[in-house]
Amino acid sequence: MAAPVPSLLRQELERLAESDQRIDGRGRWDRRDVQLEVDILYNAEGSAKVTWGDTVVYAGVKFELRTPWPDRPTQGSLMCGAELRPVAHRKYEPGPPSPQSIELGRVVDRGIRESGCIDMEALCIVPGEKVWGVMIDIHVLSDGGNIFDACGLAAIAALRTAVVPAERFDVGEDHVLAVKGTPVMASFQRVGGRFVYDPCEDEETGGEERIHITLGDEEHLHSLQKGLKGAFTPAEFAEILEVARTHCGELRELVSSMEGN
Amino acid sequence: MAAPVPSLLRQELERLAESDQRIDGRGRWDRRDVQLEVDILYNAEGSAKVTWGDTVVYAGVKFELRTPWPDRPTQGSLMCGAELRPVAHRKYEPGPPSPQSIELGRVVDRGIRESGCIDMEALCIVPGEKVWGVMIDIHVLSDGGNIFDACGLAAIAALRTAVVPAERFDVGEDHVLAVKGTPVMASFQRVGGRFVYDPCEDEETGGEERIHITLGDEEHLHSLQKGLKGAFTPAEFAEILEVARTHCGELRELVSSMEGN
Amino acid sequence: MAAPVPSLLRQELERLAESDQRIDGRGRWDRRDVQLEVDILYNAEGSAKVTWGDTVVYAGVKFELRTPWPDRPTQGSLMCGAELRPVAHRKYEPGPPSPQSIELGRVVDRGIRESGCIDMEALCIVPGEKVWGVMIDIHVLSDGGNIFDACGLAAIAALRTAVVPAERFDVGEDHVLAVKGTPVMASFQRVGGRFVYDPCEDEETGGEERIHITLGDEEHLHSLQKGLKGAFTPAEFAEILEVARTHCGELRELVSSMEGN
Amino acid sequence: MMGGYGDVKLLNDDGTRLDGRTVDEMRPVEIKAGILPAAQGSAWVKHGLNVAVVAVYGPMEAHPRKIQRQDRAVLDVRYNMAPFSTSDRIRPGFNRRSREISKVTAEALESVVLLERYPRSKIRVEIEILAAEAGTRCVGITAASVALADAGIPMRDMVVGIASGKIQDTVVLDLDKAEDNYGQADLPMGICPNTGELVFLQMDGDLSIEEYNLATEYNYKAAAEIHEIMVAALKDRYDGGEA
Amino acid sequence: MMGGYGDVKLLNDDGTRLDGRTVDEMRPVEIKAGILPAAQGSAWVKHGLNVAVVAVYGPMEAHPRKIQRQDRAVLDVRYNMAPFSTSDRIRPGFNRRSREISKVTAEALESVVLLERYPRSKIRVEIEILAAEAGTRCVGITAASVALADAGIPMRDMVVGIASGKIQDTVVLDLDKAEDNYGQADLPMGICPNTGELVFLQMDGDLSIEEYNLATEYNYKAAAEIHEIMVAALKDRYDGGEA
Amino acid sequence: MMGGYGDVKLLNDDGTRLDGRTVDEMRPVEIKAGILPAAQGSAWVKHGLNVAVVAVYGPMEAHPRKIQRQDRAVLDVRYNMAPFSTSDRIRPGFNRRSREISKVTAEALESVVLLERYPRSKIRVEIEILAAEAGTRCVGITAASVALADAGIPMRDMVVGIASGKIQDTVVLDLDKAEDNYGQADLPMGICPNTGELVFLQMDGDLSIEEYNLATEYNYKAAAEIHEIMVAALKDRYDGGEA
Repeated sequence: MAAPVPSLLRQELERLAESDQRIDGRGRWDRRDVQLEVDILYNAEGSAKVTWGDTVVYAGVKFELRTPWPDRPTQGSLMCGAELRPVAHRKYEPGPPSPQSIELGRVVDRGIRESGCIDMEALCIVPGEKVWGVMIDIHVLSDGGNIFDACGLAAIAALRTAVVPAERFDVGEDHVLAVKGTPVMASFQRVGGRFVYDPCEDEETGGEERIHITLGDEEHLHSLQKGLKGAFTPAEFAEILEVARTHCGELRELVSSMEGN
Repeated sequence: MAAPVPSLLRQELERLAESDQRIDGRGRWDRRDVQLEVDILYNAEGSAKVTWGDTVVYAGVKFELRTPWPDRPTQGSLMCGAELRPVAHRKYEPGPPSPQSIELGRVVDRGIRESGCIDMEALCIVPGEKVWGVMIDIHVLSDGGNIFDACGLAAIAALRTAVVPAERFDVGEDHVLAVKGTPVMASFQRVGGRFVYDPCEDEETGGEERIHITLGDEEHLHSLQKGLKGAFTPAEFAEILEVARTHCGELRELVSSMEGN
Repeated sequence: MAAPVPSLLRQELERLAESDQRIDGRGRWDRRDVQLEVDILYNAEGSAKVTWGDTVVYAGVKFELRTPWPDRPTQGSLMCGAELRPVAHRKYEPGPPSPQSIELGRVVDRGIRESGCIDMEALCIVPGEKVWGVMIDIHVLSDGGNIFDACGLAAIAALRTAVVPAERFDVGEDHVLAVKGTPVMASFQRVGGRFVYDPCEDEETGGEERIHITLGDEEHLHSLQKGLKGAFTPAEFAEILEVARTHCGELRELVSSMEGN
Repeated sequence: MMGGYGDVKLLNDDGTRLDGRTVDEMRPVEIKAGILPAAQGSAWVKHGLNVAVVAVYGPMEAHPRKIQRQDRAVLDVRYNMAPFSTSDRIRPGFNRRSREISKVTAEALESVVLLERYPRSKIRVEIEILAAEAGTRCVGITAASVALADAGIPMRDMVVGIASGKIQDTVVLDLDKAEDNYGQADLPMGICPNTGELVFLQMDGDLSIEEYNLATEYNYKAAAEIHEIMVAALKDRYDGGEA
Repeated sequence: MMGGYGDVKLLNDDGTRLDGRTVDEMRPVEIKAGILPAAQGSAWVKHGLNVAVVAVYGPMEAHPRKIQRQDRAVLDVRYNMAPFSTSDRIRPGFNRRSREISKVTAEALESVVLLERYPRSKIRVEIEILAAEAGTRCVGITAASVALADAGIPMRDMVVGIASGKIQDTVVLDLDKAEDNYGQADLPMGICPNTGELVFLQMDGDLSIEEYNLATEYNYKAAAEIHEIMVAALKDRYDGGEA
Repeated sequence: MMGGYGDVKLLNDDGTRLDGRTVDEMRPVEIKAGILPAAQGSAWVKHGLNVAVVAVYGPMEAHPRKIQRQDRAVLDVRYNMAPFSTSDRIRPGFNRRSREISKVTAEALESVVLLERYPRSKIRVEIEILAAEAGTRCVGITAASVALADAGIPMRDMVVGIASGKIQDTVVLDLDKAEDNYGQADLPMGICPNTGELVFLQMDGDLSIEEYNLATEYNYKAAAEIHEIMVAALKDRYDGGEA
């Protein structure tokens, strides 16, 4: 029988919320410390490690030569996968991808893809014959809460520092992958009755619905996802959207500071 | 522990059988009411809905262009699949296809295929290069007993009203699929010691072995299948074969009446 | 709850070991009786049956035409698979291949492959276009202990008597498959504290770690594998390696005696 | 995923859409409740050319026991597209897209079903898409709500599934197939008509905050209309309408 | 599936078949019981060039418990073709054909095994086809009957697997590979030699009712012959013949 | 599998290797313990350009119950290569190679962990290869030992993973990628530095008995060196080094 959500934790979170406090001492819209390293893995054409509080995530980029889809002969392709493997937490079991794992991968993928930051036409080598397939894989090694934002950050940082291995595939000279924008995700969860930004592990355990927002360079929305049981109002959404704008901007600058390293 | 077959139901069925009665009031060789609708689904090139007592089944036909098998360069192909999904009854679980589901699909497939009603040579577009693959998928939405006959009927009705989408594939003009016959299945089950035609749900639950007979236009046998535990004699088979001839004829006329609509 | 290893059996094996005895009466380095039959199965291009004590194993060789790997345009390929199916013993369950089954297949494969007995270049028909793929499948029908050695023997015997079906594939005349050596495996298990050769079923049940050694014609090592929980010293390994040389030589002669039959 | 072909013409010169609808007009919706004899509750929804059928089973014992919740029922929701529901045949079997939609649909319905009434039990919701013409996840949510009501499962509110999107830089309600293929954004929502709350939200493509707000407004307007049709279908069913 | 090539010549001018058999003559059959030391019971059957080996395990505890039947044993039957058993190698692993044959074979054997003697238990029957030359499902059924008897499992009757078919518009007994590939119909049956009942029946192709009756007659005649060989094999085994 | 290309030049004229190492010199090794906050114990090992990260969870309840052992803990070991760890991307999911390595790695660790201290429980060891440059199974074993120690799991000895091999008919220690691709043999071992026992052994390629003995000697020498680095990493961790 699955454990009921620990009611003591939930009560504690509600008590704290009354005085607008959080279990790890942060303010409602505060972010935990984030460290970003890039270009750290042999064999990956781009790589990044994100340490976000107790969460640790690696992303790696690989390229392959493909035949383009018949209806899009001048476009390459992008694949972004995130896996929740049992290494990341006591709670994850081995086996086929769980719905949680699938959702994570698809939400991160949509944030990157829908921002249009990868120019699919620029991945074409010979129209109708040969295009690049770009594959970003994200590996969660330690789940300390808010893996969505950590995965999104690792993915875009790995992409922005990736080198297309054209020489190895005999199709020209190696060159930096062209990336036109920096989509960044901001995630919120209802804890103790109100939304907070960047939930930690305890807040995820004792919280309710989550909202994931991906914003592009011009603060346009590129991806939204509501997860878990719970209902919210349009007014609540408007409030967190404002908070997302600030945090996405800060993290976008962090990614930019990595390039040219 | 799997429930034993309810012995009270079995006793009731035996009691009724003594006076040659059935649990839903029908005579031993009577059929339930059957309604047939065709051409009802967007995106399917042929479609049919069969309402057979409390059983509801949809069938849809799709086409694809294929390369023919090297040893049969002038022949197209036919695939007929039936799925027992959990939508159809409380008793069906999600997961990989059960033996029941596989048997259903294969028995329906053989009835259509072995009758020769689809001329494989007529599905050839360019010998050795391009042929049509015809795919009929049958979806059981409500299992109220005797899904075999309902699936077989939906399949042949969907085929007989299908239009080959040649224009969409750029290989000529759309045209009606050529179907040369109308194979029809008749299923019998041993209930209360003797065979009855068209078992309802209770009769399936409390019955023993089933026999499925597919007859073509000239009353030749095209497919036989005995399912479930139980033994029968050649004389019993001869008797139900006679009954099958009548019912298959009636249902064949029902299918014919749909065409040209 | 999995059964603990039967402690009574283990005690008995330890008691016997004190006086250097074995449960089936053999000496520490003795082999059970081995019978080998070849060319016994219709449809297999090479086949062998090994009866090794209570262990019964069949191997069959099939060929297919393939396109070579782009980086090895003049080489054919070899695939050697062993399956532990539920037919072989009460203890094997149906389902996807167990780690035991995968290890068996891969250890037998490496013994054959790494010995270089199959000349991959000789399997080339048209460089870059057409090569032979050789596939050996091994079927364990009765597991009476030491299936590794029985599978290895069946595999090489089936290969050494295989005929390449070139006529059926329209690429020349049928001819005997060229096999350049006879790799043979010898397996040891720690039983009652010391290693014995060719463990029987009881010794496997009550024993500890196993070591599998494959030796080629010149007594070079081609494959090693330590399996199961347990630790051993280099001196122990040196001792069993000496024993392996004798037994591998004898079995190599048995295989050779089959050819030309 | 949005096609993002800003250059495909999807609006007529008079501002109407290729099928004649205005920007804030939804496709026709038909609903029937109680159409599957074997199910505890069921619904059929035709929305544009989409067809979804939903069966509800339970509450029943939840097994294996490890999925049981001591304080409430679990909702076991499956969204499945029939092989013949799309232009190119879909191979049977769950895929990643179906699993994600099943997950978020389940979470939307959990937000309204009074699960605490049935501790340790399971309620199965089987969503079958028989014909797909853009927007099937929304049609599935609408149909699931009706089927749950038909099964007599108590809910604090219904959920209406509806999407708006963006085509040719213009926000429009309820994308059809061409608009979905060549549009710039899609914003599906699950709206509770009585409380006005959202229990389902996804979005992809490109929307400014102003465009998001307009699309949301269109969705709320349409949800009220669809809700009326849902209620009428349930009335029909219990007034002895066709079963 | 029957090839249905009516134009391939499969009968000689004198009415005999390509391999010299008459229309109602079956291929040679050899049977051995008790050939697998690890099994409770086992059998090897060579029928024409087909080779089937069967192992029987049990009765043993049925687990997981949900497969248990309170009033009887369950038969867990697997029909499997070895990768090297056919002209083109078969990839290992169950496929739809094998699963269907396993199901109907299990049901045939359940009809004769006295399952009620072993409530809550399981009997495993493992059918391995080592060489296939048309008719393997029938050979598997015959071998399974012998292996069950060898294991001492009580049965009310044996089951003999045998098929007739139609080639060049002529009904013939026991199709070989060419006849199966180019024939017009195949009618495999599982016949109880003592009661004369059928516990297994499949058919595909094209048979008139008269042809069906003649094919059935051939099958019954052959079943009696095979039954004698089965009995002899079991006698051999228990009279201290080769084990 | 060894490439066996005896004709690729892998040794310089002065007897050193292409990367400048001598025949009995191993690649640089760096180790950190305690790097994953969510795990009970963890380790990061960089060996040459290989990177392995290991997390240990447990002892925890072993479920389902049928995997429990009454007299000891079970070790549940998974070896997994990240998709981006190799030159050509690896599709996620277990494969046969990973399963074999997981099995023999588990058996190596079971030989040193005091499993009898935790009856009926389970200890999970998750080995993730983030970058692969020949020899990953050995790097994984080394990292797993450190992570188990970091988790406070009692062991009778550590296990050091190290391989020697043969290139251009010469035995050398610790093959790098080119040497692995074009070499003639590979001999990975799991060595207990205190007892001198072997708990892990594989080999493929071609080695005479003399070559085997020399390669073993190299492995033992390197194991002592790596052991010192392992101990230093654990000291670092518990002396308040970086966590």
